[in-house]
Amino acid sequence: MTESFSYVWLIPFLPLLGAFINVFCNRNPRVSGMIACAAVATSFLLVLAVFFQLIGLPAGERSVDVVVYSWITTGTFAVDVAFLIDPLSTVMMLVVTGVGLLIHVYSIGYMGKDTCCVRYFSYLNLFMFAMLILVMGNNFLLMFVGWEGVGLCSYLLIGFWCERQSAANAGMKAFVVNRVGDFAFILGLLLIFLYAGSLTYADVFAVDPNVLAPVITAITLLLFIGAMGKSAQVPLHVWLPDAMEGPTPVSALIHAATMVTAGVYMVARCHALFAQSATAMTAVAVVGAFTAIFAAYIAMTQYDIKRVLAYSTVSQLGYMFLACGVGYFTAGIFHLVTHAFFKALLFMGAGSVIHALEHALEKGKDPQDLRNMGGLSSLMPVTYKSMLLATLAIAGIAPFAGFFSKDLILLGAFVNAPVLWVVALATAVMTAFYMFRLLFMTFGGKTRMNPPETEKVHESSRVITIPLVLLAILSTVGGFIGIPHVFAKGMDRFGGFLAPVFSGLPEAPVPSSSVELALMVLTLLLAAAGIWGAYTVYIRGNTVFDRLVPRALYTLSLRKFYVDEVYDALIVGPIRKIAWGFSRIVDALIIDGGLTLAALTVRSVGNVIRYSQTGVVQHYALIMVIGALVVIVYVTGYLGP
Amino acid sequence: MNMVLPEINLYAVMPQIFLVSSATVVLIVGLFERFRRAIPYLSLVLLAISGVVAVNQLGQDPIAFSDTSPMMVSDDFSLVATLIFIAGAMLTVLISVSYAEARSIGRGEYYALLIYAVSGMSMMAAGTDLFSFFLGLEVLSISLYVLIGFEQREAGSNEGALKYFLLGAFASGFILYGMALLYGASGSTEYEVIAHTLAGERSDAVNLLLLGGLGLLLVGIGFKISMVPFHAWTPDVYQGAPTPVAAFLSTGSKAAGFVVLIRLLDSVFSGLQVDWIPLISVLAVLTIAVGNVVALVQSNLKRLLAYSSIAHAGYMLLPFMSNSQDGSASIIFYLIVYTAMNLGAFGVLAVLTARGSTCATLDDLAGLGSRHPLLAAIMAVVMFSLAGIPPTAGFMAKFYLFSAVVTGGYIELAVIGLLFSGVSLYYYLRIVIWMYMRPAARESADATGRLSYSGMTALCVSALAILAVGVFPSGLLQLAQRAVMTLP
Amino acid sequence: MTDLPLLSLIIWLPVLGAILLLFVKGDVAARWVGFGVTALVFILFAVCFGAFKSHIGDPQFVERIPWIETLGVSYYVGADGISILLAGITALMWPLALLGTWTIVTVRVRAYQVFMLLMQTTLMGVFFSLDLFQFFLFWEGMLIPMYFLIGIWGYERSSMAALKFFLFAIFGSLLMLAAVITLAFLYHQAHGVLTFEMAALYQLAIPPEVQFWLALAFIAAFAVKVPMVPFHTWLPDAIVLAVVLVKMAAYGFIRLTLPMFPDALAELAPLMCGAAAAGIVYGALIALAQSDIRRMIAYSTISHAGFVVLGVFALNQHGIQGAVVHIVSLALSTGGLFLAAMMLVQRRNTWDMEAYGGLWHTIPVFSAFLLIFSLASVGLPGLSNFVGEFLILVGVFQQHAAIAVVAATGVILAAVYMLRMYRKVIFGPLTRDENRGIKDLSFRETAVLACMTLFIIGIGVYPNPVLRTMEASVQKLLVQTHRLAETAPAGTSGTSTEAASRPVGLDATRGISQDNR
Amino acid sequence: MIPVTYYLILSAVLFLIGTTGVLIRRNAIIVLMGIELMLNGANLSFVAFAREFGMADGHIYVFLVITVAAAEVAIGLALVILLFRNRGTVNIDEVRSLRW
Repeated sequence: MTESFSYVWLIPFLPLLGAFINVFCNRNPRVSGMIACAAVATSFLLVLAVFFQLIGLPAGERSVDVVVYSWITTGTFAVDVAFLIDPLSTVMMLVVTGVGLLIHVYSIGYMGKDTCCVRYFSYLNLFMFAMLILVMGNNFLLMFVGWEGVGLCSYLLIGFWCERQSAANAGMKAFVVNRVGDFAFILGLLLIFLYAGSLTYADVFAVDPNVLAPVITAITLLLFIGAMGKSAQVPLHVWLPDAMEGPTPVSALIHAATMVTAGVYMVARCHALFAQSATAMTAVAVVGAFTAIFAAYIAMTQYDIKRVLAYSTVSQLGYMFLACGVGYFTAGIFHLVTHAFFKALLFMGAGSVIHALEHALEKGKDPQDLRNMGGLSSLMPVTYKSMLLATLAIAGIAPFAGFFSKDLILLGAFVNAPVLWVVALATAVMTAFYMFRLLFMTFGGKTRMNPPETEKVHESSRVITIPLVLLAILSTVGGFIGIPHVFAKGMDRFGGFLAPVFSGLPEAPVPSSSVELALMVLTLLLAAAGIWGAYTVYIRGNTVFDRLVPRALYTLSLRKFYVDEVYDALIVGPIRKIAWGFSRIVDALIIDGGLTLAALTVRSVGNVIRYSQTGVVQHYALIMVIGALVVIVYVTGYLGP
Repeated sequence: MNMVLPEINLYAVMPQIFLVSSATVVLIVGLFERFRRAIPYLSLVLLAISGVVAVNQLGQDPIAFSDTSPMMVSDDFSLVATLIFIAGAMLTVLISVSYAEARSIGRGEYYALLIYAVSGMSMMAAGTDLFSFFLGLEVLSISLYVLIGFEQREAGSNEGALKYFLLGAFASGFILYGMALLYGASGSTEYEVIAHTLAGERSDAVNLLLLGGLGLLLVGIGFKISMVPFHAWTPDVYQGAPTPVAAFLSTGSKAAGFVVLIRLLDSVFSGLQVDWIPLISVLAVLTIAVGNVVALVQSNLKRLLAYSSIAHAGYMLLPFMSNSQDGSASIIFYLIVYTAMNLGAFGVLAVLTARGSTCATLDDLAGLGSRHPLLAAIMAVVMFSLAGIPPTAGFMAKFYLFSAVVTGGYIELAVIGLLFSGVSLYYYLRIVIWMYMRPAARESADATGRLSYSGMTALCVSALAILAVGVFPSGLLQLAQRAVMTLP
Repeated sequence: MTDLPLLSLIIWLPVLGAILLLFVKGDVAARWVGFGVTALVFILFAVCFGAFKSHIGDPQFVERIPWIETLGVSYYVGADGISILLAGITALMWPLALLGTWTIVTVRVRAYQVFMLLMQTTLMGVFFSLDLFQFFLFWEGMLIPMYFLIGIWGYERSSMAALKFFLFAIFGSLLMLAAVITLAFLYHQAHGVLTFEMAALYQLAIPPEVQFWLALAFIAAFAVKVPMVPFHTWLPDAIVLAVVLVKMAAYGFIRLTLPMFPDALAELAPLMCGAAAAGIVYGALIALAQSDIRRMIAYSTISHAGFVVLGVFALNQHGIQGAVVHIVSLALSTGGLFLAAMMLVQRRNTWDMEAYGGLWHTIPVFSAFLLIFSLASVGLPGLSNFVGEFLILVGVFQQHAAIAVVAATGVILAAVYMLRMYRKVIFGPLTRDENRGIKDLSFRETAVLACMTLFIIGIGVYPNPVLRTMEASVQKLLVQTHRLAETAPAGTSGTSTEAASRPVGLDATRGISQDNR
Repeated sequence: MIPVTYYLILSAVLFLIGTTGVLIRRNAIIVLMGIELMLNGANLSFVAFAREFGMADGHIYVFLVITVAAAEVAIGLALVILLFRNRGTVNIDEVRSLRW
């Protein structure tokens, strides 16, 4: 069995090899892109092979461990470098390598001019390696390796233009905030090992629930905190918007399609554990829902095109966690996949716009600012069309990809947690609103650029547009892999494929098909409402909302609820002060000063004795005599009985 | 009334006889101006001969000088002690040569007195009777008085001599009175008889006499070994004395004092332990503390070494508490090592300050590492050894000494001693810092570029000895242990 | 196995080299001799390692020659899994260090080589000694070369730093000396023979209250050198040798404190763990506030050293093995970090982070290496430090979960101060002109750092060879510790009792019990 | 006949007088005399004891001590003369260049 899969180690290894070649053997910018793409393409093909091989197997046996070598072994602690091939990891591998491949190609066009694109592509490949390790590992520790690896690459890629101070800071912020999550994650692993006696998924999930009972909630919550860090859930979301400092393809790959979804993957992977703790599930659902609406609310007022997308990503991730939280893990993963398609596309489209404007706009004007755009639809048709499709998809308009996944999530929420369902619904409206706001401000209406600039704007090159088109197609039809039962029985290929993974879960109650249809219609209507709102405001220029919405709410959204400021005031600042205090006061003053003081005391005693040495011989004689008297008196003091 | 003349056995006092006579020879030859240059080497040879004589007698049963009242005895203990003294004296002679030349004190008497002093010490070591001890003590002291004051034109030398003389005579007054009391208590001054009296039934009066005598003796000997509070003279005298003499003073006469102390406390007065153990331990700790703490704040090297020698005396007092063979052996071993170390340290100073001021300060050492690498290296070895860092002999000595203390059950004393020896590192290492990590401040004491060969040989010998003993201490350890076997 | 006295060769060859150096003229020649000798030592070690049988827990390549009979001391060397690893990292680092400082050390080159060689001898001696007295001899003897290395080739205020270090160290080891003597004395009382042989002293049954004090004395000696807060203030000035000292001190903990005083450990181990965790956070916090690269590295070392101690006093296999791995990787990562920093400072001759910035494009190769070393000491998985840290945490978590949590916060802080340093030095705009001219690493420097990097990654991705080498020895050590603990009335060695209450019972002794069957 | 105790007391008194002299007199010569007095105090008790025990050795010791004392005095006077040459004074409390 295993033998037939023994080649899977190549899947992560090839990108690593690509990075290696680019670092050590290649100095030519042109070639570097090719090498990177070739590496990813090969592993994509391999993933396809794995996929079909897996399909070929009976559903029951679609979970295979492939041990490469034994990694860390001390006494009772044993962890292998081994890969788990099952539908879940395969889906992730497909998304990572597939979308990744497109973005690699796109990068050739986008970064080809950059002086250090060799470095760029080696980072990108390194990221693919880490991400694949993350999704393929068959134990928590290996997942953690990937987990940190992607964090590192994100750090490097965010700070890719490191001569920009802001980029350097953003990279560091991302790494540190993630570390906070990792801290919890590590503790979770320690607890798991302590009680389950292993870190391999198979063993851990097989452990008798009663053994884990006392700590299951702690474990799952700790793991979830880790996920919150990686997947930018409130309150650990602060790093993602800043991460937009990185090159746009990076935002597409890491901060939209793959890395940020690692948290969702992890929760889904550990569904067996999460399912055992109602508390944890609730926490996941609530945090997810809250993040969804919170981020969406902020996204509605941002002007930086990439920041809007960043917040929308956060919001969508919230959806996925909501899905997991209500037990609809399949829905979560489904949304993960579709989101990968359309969000990557959105970022790449935005990238293509920025790319065009960078050259067009005169100095000092920010090419990412929506207020500098407008009316680009005629100038960049391909980009416009593909982004339109993506926007429809994310807005949840049928029959685009987003519709099916989001609908499934809403259904789950409606069934298990009506309150959260309302939240999710509201979020859906906002999503439609801000996404179309973005679309209209970019492409719609008439341009806000001066004529000389508009001349310079033109559609991006093929190598950029082709991936756009491909992704556009995916985000249009991608949803059909999971058609709900109401439309056609047994057409939910996606769910069917993942079914063996989530087989252990209790069957979720399914509402009557009429209710389900009603919900769909409701969602669609609300989405349409959102679109209409955006249209009235940003195309028709209607100021009705300005009059309706209180200023405070608007500022709150524009200032992102002042989260960064609060963190600076409550966490960063104090830690700085404490550190300063420790180093200057405790260390320098108390400890070192104390030692100096002791030394001084001894010295001064020495000096006292020293200066009692007067040099007058009779004083010495006197001391002797006194000494002598003491001695005599003492000795003869002991007279017998 | 008719007296029987006691049978006497000159063989027992051969070493002493040889020493005295060779001193006399040197004295006479010294009268002839033309032999002046040869004198040091002559005295070396003569010392060596007497050394050989002593070695010959090693390992035999103790031989008493006379059967009726053995004034002196030639046992391994006295012989080993004598050998230590002789070795010390030879090194002193070597480091004296250039120094004495430079200050034109290199006359015959100088070396003659040195040898007389040695003979006095060996009498102290061999004496089994308070009077032979006293005789030796006086021979030693009187020669030292002269030696210290030998640089007649140096006010310091003169002052030091006077101080040492007055206080020394004062101290011998105490000793003599103590002897008188002991004589009164036991009707004799022989160690055996006194010990016997102690062992036997004794009245309060006798007891009072004994204890008083012991106390007074302790005062006198405490002066010689510069035990607090009888130490006050040490720094002044070391500073004033010609450097080689100071070296001799800090090793030889101190060693002699300890040898006598071992004989007295461990064999004669062991009966009175309860009385003197607490006293000695307190005084020992005081000595260690004062020596180390004051040395911290000294920048005049001779005074610094003086205080360090006080501290070392303190260490050497500790094993008396355990009052065991090992204890005494560890003291002997420590004395051997200590002699090498201190002669090395003072020797470096002597070589450095052959010309110029008698007292070198830390600044004179600045940059020595680059000016005289060899000299600096020797000094460094000596300093690390004094500080008790392996692989030097100093460590082995300290280790053996403190393990004897611990074995005696006085762990707290050992810990105190060790901690203070940690303090001592500060000033020993400061010297090393000045030599290697400070640029030469001003054109310092040694005007001469080249150093006398004799001096350097002495220093190299002691440095090598320190290292060798540090790595292979077995031989000397066994010697020290053999030496104390013969003690009653 | 070869019949050569391999260990003695490894120990004493550097001394011969030092003697040889006395007759060598010229700096270049001296450098080559120094490097050659250390390289030879490394080769010898490689032979030794090849012949080493990892399934044996007892010392191998044992040599024994009576030395000081009167004190029952003998020259007695041997290598078990733990010591051979530490000796190995020493043998590896020495040639690299000499090569790395090839052009950095320009004054009194010959003396520098001599002292480096002498120090290697003393280190090897410490690791291979099976006789307590001999151990102490090397332990103390090491102070001399270190003293000069710090004092002469250190940076500013170096002579005072050397003195400070020496005084700290000596007070610790003098207490230890007292304890050593007492141990021998106790053994003498019990068995009537005087010996300092460790194996014999392990078997000595010591009344718990005595154990307590003796253990404290030993701990004092090692805690000063590790160093543990608050005995650390010598380190920032004497950083040059920090890595070496961590190695020795931790080894001392493992080799002496653990098996010798099981009962005392019952009380002390939790305290030590607490202190270590405190040290981790403390060091990290202070590193956070430094603007001087050297001090930053120094305090990060303190923090890491905390991890090592933590692992040791977890008193179980994961902890101890993790600690050893961590020591090895510390030598590589922190050593590399410091070496790289020295190379940078050699070019710009300031330790102030603010003086740099924007070096990424000027000296990419250097920046890459610095990044790797920084990430390694941040504990990035796949690099060596992670293995150690994680195992340590696993080990400690079994004993004192709370302490493990505190320690784990160090992981966050480490990321903060390391990346902060990296951002200031490498990232950001290139503001100062004097930074433009900086040359990138020479081939020699690149080779040195690359070699370290290889080992960092190698151990990170495939630590098992290292772990397997010491497994048997560590198990033996623990058997030693815990069996003694069970015989003693106060014996609560943590794991053995808590194991019962634990659901799946991942106690450290389980690994051992398997070993015993 | 006079009991030995008297002699002993006398000798003790002599010793103490000598000691006091050493302690309080500034003139080096007189200090020297004080020391001699101490020695003689000791001698007296020797003789007394010897008489008590009816043995000869005590007396012999005394002779010996007297000789030694003579030698000491010789040296001492020499030193004092040197002192006078060097400093033009014999007051020992003015001789304090070596200190601290």
